[in-house]
Amino acid sequence: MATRLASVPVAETYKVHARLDGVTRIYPPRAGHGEVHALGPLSLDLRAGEFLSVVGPSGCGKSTLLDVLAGLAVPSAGTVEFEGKRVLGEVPDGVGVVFQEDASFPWLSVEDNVAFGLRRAGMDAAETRRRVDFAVGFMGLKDFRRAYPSQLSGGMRQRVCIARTLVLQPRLILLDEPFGALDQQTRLLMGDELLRLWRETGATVLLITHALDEANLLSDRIGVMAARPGRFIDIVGTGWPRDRDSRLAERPDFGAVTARLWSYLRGESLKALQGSSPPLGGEAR
Amino acid sequence: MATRLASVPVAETYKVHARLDGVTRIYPPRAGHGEVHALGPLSLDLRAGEFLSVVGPSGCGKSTLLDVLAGLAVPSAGTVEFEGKRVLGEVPDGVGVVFQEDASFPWLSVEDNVAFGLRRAGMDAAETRRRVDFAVGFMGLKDFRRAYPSQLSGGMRQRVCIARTLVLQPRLILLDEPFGALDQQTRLLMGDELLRLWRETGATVLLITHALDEANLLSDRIGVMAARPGRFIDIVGTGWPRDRDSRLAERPDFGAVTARLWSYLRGESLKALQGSSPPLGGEAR
Amino acid sequence: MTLSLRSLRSLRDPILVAIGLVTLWQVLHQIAGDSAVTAPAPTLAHLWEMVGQARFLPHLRETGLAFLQALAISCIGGVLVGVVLGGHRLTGEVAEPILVGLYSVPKITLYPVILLLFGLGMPAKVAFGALHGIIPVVLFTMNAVRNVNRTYLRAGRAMRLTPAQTAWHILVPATLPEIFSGLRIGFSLTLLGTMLGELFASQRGLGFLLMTAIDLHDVKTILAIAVLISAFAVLANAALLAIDRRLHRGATPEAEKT
Amino acid sequence: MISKATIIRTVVLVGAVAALEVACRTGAIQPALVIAPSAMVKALAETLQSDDFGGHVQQTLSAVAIAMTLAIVGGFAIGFVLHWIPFLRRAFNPFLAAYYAIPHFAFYPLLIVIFGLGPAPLIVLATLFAMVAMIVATMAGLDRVPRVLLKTARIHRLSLMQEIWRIRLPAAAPHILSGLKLAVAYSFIGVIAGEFILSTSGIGHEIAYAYDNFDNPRMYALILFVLGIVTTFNMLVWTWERRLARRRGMAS
Amino acid sequence: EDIVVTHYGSLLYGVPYAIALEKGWFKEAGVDVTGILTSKGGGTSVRNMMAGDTLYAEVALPAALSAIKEGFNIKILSGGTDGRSSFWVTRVGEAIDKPADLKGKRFVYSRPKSVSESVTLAALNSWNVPVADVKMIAIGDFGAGLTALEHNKVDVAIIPEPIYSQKEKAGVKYKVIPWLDEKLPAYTQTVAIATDETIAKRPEKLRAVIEARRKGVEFLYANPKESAAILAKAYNLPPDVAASALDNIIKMNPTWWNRGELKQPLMEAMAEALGSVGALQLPIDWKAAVQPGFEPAAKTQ
Ligand SMILES: Nc1ncnc2c1ncn2[C@@H]1O[C@H](COP(=O)(O)OP(=O)(O)OP(=O)(O)O)[C@@H](O)[C@H]1O
Ligand SMILES: Nc1ncnc2c1ncn2[C@@H]1O[C@H](COP(=O)(O)OP(=O)(O)OP(=O)(O)O)[C@@H](O)[C@H]1O
Ligand SMILES: [Mg+2]
Ligand SMILES: [Mg+2]
Repeated sequence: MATRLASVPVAETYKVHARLDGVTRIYPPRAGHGEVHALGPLSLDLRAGEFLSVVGPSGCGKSTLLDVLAGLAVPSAGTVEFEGKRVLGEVPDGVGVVFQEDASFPWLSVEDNVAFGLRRAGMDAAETRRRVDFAVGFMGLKDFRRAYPSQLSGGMRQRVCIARTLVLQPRLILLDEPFGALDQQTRLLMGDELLRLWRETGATVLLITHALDEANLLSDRIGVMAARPGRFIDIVGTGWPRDRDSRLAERPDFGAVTARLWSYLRGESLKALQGSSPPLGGEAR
Repeated sequence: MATRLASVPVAETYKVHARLDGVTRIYPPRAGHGEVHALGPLSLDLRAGEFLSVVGPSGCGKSTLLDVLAGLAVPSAGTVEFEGKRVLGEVPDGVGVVFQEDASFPWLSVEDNVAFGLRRAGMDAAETRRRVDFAVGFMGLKDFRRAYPSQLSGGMRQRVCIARTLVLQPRLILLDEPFGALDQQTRLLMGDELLRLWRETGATVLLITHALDEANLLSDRIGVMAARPGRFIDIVGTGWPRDRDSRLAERPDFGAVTARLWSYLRGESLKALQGSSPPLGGEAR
Repeated sequence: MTLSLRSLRSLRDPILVAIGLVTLWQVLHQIAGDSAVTAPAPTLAHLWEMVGQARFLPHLRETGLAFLQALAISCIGGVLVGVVLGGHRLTGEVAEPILVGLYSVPKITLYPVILLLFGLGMPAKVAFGALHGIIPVVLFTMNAVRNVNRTYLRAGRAMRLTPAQTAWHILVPATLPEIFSGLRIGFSLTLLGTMLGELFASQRGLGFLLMTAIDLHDVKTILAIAVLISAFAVLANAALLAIDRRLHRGATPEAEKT
Repeated sequence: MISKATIIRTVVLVGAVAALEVACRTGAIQPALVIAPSAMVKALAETLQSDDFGGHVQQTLSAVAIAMTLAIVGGFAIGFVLHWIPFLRRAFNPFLAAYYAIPHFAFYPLLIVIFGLGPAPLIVLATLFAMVAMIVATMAGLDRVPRVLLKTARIHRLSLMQEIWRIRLPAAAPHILSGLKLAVAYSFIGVIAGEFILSTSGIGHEIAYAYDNFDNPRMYALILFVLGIVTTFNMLVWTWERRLARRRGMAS
Repeated sequence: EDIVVTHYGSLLYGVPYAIALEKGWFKEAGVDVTGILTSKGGGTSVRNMMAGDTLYAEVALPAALSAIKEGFNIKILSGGTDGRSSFWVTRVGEAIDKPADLKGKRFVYSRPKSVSESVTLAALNSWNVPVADVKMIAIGDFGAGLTALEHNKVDVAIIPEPIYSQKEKAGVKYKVIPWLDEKLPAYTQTVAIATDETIAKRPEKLRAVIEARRKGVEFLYANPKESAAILAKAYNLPPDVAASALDNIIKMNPTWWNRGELKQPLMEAMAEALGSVGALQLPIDWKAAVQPGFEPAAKTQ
């Protein structure tokens, strides 16, 4: 994909591409349940051009973190900045998001779904067509370009949403378990493509994932979140070369990082399953 | 969970618990797209009390297979049998299904969601309560029992659906990527619990999953599906002892099975991504 | 505490609107004069006096009785028919165009046919009321049922629900907001229909009073009756809304403020 | 290709019409009340040829068209505003559907004062009548728009109009349909019933006139005519709905 | 038994029935009238009588004639009301004092081809005012007509009793144009009808109703005061309005309530008026329309 997409160098312009500062998010009490302290306080500097993954137990606040970072939810406390400007209840230009839920538009065909953002942005028809063709093919949806989401499998719908975001060439890409409904092989292929795209466009990527080796393989840094309220226990730097792909998994030191993530998470997941966890001290930047 | 659930021995009564015979499923042409040959022809004997996983590239027809087996979809050709009786457009008694999509009822609280099937089946209140309490706790939703699905994270909603099916103690459990939205650690814990339940109730389990080592770890046999139209390339027997848990992954021969699955799938996923695959010969029983 | 504050607020806003409507009424009165709209104060006084009279009660009872029966038919029948038409595709496709087509014909013109079927009197009024009210309920229910998330229905089938159980435990709760929208419109139209029935041939009932008032050009009484009916409909609507909110309180997240 | 439903529906309708025909011909139903369908058709043919008929039809249909357009567009807009501003919604919600209970025909004198003599009061009445259902359905439909789609809209930084037009409207469309169907029905009912009571021309008046003059053939012919036009309109909505449904996998 | 009386409860056609009901004369005559159904005039009254299996109805003559003309199985039995009973009014201060003033004025009537239209045309004709010189506006009903009059959207309207008295008591002033219909011939307004079936099967009941009504009419003229009280009660009118309404009608037309005789010339006058505007096809086959033998016996005093 990257071969055909113009590159948008980010790294030179900003050192810190996005910054979360003392962010918390508390859902107000509602029918059946009291207030939920879902996130934070948490601080994070997302460096320009880096690939950061976030892992953590189910329900720990990863999706909430993404919402706050994208400007989709207002933090209960703390501030969010993107490219030096405060994010205040509006999604800044240059941010692309793939949600955890299926967000394909059921009333649009696959290609219209993918072209959606381009058309709204006023991209000319020829370029739109070129990019859509490329993305549809790349996502393995060529046979289904005129089909509607109701005719697709779960994984295919997810791919439609990924394509719809990537054709826009965002400078900050936020991905919430984008490969959750894909088989491992497809995941790997997509992961490699994502890496290539990242390298060639210089975009900053934040990826929420459940697969630890995927996080390991793709990332410069991996934030490990504690059970709710979500905060970073640690942010693990991998030190992999920028020019990596899935063959990285064969390196002997690869396993060590995964193992470290494992050991962090073992306790947290158990805690999350067993109910309200006591507040944790660890917070990392 | 199993500790408190009465066991339903299936193995003695039936040798073949469910049978698919020459099943195909073709979706009729519809708006935007022609007909889709999603599945088969495919035959499968699901042995009583076995744990069978199905892996395959995205869009290959796994969910379709599950629909047909459960009686939720009528095959375009071929027959389906469960416990010796033909399955004809109706879900037979004793079959439990967890769907790939979020099927939690937004108008019910977590505990009412879990109790739903029991109440409809006329289970008495005390027993319902007992089972629901257990399942809710076991799924790590104790703090959220009165919450509504809109207040839960993606993974939490998925756990609600798993609980809702398991409290019914089905004799044949069909699971479509039930752990897709769960982090790896939680997956492992749930997997172990599922194994225990399976052992103690003697139920037959068919699990669709994307995680190959999960398939390997949990299963007696693993069906590997080819790209659409979905058929089995091979059904790999693992030969693991019935009395297994996640520590199995440490065995030296564990990796070999995963590797074998990998090698099967590599080609298929690529094929699936690249568009209409030529019909494949392999079909296994 | 917070709860009572919130319910106070939910009362306050409609009351503001009501005050606005009365003001509008006064303005209209200033523009149009007594022969078209009487002023609010004397009209309300007249209404008070009317309701106080003993001869008013039988009229009220007559209309009330007819209305309640018609309402029962509209609501129960409407939801049942709506669920069936929405849930069973073929039935829906066969019946919907016929129903909607017949409904779109101004019902006054069907009056002779109603008379033919039900004769003069209570049954005709009930039929006329139900005829007006049932279709909105059917349409809203049917459309909502058609658009119910398929996964819920699949889950129901997987739990071997009977059609009745599916209808009652999945289709109805999943479509409750739409059903209530239909019920609210159906409620009001049933009331209107019942009165229209009385308008044509009657010797008792609010419709009868209204008709004599129109004949006599007794604007004050016309308005008084209209106000009475509207107030009743508004209160009933508010009650339906409150029930609706309670029934699906967890299901829809309140709009998030950003 | 004719669908199974169409066939069954045709059979049902033909059966009903035939039963009515037989009942009328055998005298089970007096011609004073209902006339035989064949007689209705014959009368309709005659009515269509009468020279002043075109004027009535034109008057009624243009009033209906105006009312329908205003009601659908305005109803959606108002429904959207009420949905958008919770305060307004809380305030107006109880009054909306209650509107239907008001005996509006009692207010003709007022309408005449405000809108004068002519088609305007009729159009106002019909518009209001049709619009309320549209408003209620719009609000119900907008409540149903999945939140993740709204988030997607914000990610794409859509303007308010774009968001309404590109996301909320299509996402709510299947739910708004119940309001749309009622709006179509009520535009007709409003105009024709208004003409029936108030006006001195238009189809509604013609029906009333035939009614008062015991001209049953003409009355039923006109009702049949209305039924035909209304059905045509409904079929348009219906076809559109089916197309929506097919795309979304609701029908097969 | 139920009977139908057009506009019962609002317009004054029903006064004799109210009196008869109050005095128990229906029972006395051998019919137990339990309810008097009202209806909004026009064809509705006739249709209601037929569909509701009601014994008897007093309806507008034009409606009865149309129904019979269209082949409905009903017959005219006896007379109801004849002649003028309404006021022609304009706004106070409007200069309509002589026939020449009518030129260019706007006349309101209820519906095309209705009694009000035919009467208006006949009145204009009687003063040799060409229809082309005035504007005729149809508006639906009296109430709307009055509103339109007040808001200067029309110039001449017809007000029947008891609306006139009621408006007068409420302080609304109109300018009456008494001379306008002076030269009009008298015409029948309402008549009693019944279905052929009832006439064949239960003629004695019909006679009883007609007899009780006759007594009511005679009482009405003999005791206007007491009648006004009964009217006020039955119609829920203020006593003074009821009294003034009765008074006005008796003053204007001392024979409005007819004892029950059918007055052929007056019926024909109405038929002609209707025929002149095309509301009725002439000629009428009176033999087929009228069922003889139901008119009350000659005066019993
Ligand atoms: N709209 C909401 N209202 C109330 N509570 C909410 C809401 N959304 C999420 N929560 C709560 O916030 C917490 C964090 O949710 P979030 O969706 O961020 O988790 P997550 O880390 O994405 O989990 P998963 O991996 O399962 O998707 C959960 O405990 C959830 O119950
Ligand atoms: N309702 C439908 N109408 C038409 N085609 C459909 C429908 N549902 C599924 N398909 C097609 O059938 C094929 C198999 O779909 P299915 O959902 O069974 O795949 P899957 O193996 O479960 O994929 P995934 O892993 O992505 O969930 C896909 O190519 C899909 O496009
Ligand atoms: Mg999440
Ligand atoms: Mg699937």
